[in-house]
Amino acid sequence: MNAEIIPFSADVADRASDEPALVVDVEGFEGPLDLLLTLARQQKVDLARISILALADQYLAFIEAARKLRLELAADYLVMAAWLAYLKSRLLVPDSNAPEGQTAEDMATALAFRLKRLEAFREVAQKLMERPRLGRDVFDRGDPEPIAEIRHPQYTATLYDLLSAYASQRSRQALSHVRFAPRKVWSLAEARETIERILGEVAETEWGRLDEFLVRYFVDPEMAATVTASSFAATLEMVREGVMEIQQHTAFSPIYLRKRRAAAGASASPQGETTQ
Amino acid sequence: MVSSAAKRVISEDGESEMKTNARPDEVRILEALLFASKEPLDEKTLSARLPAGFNLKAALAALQEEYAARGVNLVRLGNKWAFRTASDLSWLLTKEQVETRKLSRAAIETLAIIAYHQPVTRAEIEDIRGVTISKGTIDVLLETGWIRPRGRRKVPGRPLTYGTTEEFVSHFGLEQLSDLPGLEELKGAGMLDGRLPPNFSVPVPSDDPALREDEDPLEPGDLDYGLAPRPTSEE
Amino acid sequence: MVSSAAKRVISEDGESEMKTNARPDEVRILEALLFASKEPLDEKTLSARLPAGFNLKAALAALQEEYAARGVNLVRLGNKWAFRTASDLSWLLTKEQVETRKLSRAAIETLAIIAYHQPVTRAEIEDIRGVTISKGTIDVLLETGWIRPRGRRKVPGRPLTYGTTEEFVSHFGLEQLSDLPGLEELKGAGMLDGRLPPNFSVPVPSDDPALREDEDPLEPGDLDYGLAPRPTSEE
Repeated sequence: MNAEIIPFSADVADRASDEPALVVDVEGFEGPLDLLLTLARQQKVDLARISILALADQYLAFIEAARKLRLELAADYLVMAAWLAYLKSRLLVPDSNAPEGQTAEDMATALAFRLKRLEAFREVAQKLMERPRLGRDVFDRGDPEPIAEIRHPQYTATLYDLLSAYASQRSRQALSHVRFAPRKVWSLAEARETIERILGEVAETEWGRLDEFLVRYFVDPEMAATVTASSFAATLEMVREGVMEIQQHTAFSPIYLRKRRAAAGASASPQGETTQ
Repeated sequence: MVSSAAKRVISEDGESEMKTNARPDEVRILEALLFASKEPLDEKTLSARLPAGFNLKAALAALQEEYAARGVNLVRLGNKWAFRTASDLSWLLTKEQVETRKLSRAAIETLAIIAYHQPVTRAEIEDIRGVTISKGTIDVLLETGWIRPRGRRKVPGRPLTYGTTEEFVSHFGLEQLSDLPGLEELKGAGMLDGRLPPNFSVPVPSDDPALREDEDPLEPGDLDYGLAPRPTSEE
Repeated sequence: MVSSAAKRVISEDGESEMKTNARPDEVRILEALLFASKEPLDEKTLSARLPAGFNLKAALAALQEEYAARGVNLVRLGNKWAFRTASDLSWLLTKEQVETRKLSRAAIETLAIIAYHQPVTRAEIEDIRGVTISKGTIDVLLETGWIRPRGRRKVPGRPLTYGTTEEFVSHFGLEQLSDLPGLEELKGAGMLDGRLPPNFSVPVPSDDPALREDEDPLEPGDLDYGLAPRPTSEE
């Protein structure tokens, strides 16, 4: 809608000359009741004693003026116009034969009440907005001091949690020991480490019997085979490296070993207790 | 009145010491709590930090009186308490003013009708204003935090009822809702009983969250509607 | 100086009234400015916002003295001024909150070993569990209050020995520690595997605080380690 302004001539005669002419911007009204209230104020009388008939006339004249200017009017305004026209006709021509019910006077009183009520709420709305307001007239603490939260952890665990945790880890650990405790294999590395230690214990030139050195490792009969195999393999490796010498006279006869002499090129023959 | 005996002060390391100080420590605590907070505090929150048996109401009254002449006043807002700058000093504090969205005339009127006539339905607001309320008006008011949907009226269609919040009371500096300006005149002129059957007593606005006889509680999901509160049933 | 005329006070109903009070206006103004400011204010800023001729230093001094005995003090922070909670009341600005936490699997397993095998060192726990224990696990258990360092084992490195506390017994609803179920009961409850090796045993737990033969008492300072209990000597 255009911002057209309609001078509202119907009212001009009643107004003091120094007052500005009532300008009616249809868009500025908050509905027909608001428009009626604005018009009513022009009567400059208490709303309780207002002439509803005169008010209806003013309203209808306004609507007529707006129509002439081809202003679009919301349906609300037209409904009110129709209702006021009806009210006006009933006020002017009372129907004495009408059945009991709402009289034209009741209707007029109801309208006056609504206008009065709207005005009353407008007044208190104004008063409310004029109160000293927070952030406009009064202020709260600008720099509030925050409340620090200190968290106290409270741990929870049930006896069941505790017992099942105990039992399950003890079982787990016990069963894993059962599975892995007996070592059934003597590794090459273990064999070599042992032989090196044995060699360190014997005198330089002495030949020694391998099975005698290892006797303490044969206590567990299950270990005999793996100990023999690994230690023999380890000795061969050490001979190849030139760390020691080894001899065996016949198959399955005892194996002798001794440290290799550092400088001497020739190897001495085994000691007397061995048989050539 | 607050006990005037020497007060036990709990010092930072938790030990007690006697302090000779004319000002009772309970009052100092009350002062500190209310001063530190931006939000109004209710009496329950305050009591939690004070010794059992402490006469909180008397202390608040005394503190309020003590601060009445100062630049900062202790004010009661509904059932909460807060320090606020004295309203006559607003001219000094322009820098602190917060930009507030200017409310439309429709929003201001709607707010006033909700405040003075609560609990009130949208249809009742429309009846008073003689015009339908645009969806945006209620949205804007909900956004201010000053109004809230509070229940459903026990009438066909079960429309939402609206009322004001604690923020409303705090923003407009009301000690209680019955301090709304002009309320008495409005009530006396019968402006608040327009729609009610004649045998009903004149209703007084109340933000008491307790539902009235003709209100049902909100249902789950109603508060989601809160921001778009035009239940079709209300039309 | 600000006009000393009687002030216009906007009372609650929005009307004006004359108020006569002995309190100088300067102090009220300063009070309100400092209260409402979002940050501490320096004297230059304060002066700029106050009427010309205002005796700022005098007003600040007066206000500071006036608030000295209160729960809120006017304090100088560098060259700025602000209201702050009195330092002896700073405990008011904390809110203690209990937060429930569940113990981790590792923590509860460690706790169980300590309960049954106490007094026990960290290395011994690791030996029983077959896994190393992180420092945090012992820390958390010390935080629960359910375990305590109780002595030092008489072995090289003199590691701490741990045992359970009375809180442990009461938390788990035991009358005494020896009420913890033994081997047969654990088997009966189906918690222990039936295929355990024959030498498997479950100790009869005891939290007798008396030191064992292989324990030395804690040394001064050991309990300070309590909350960060990995003395390097234990490694």
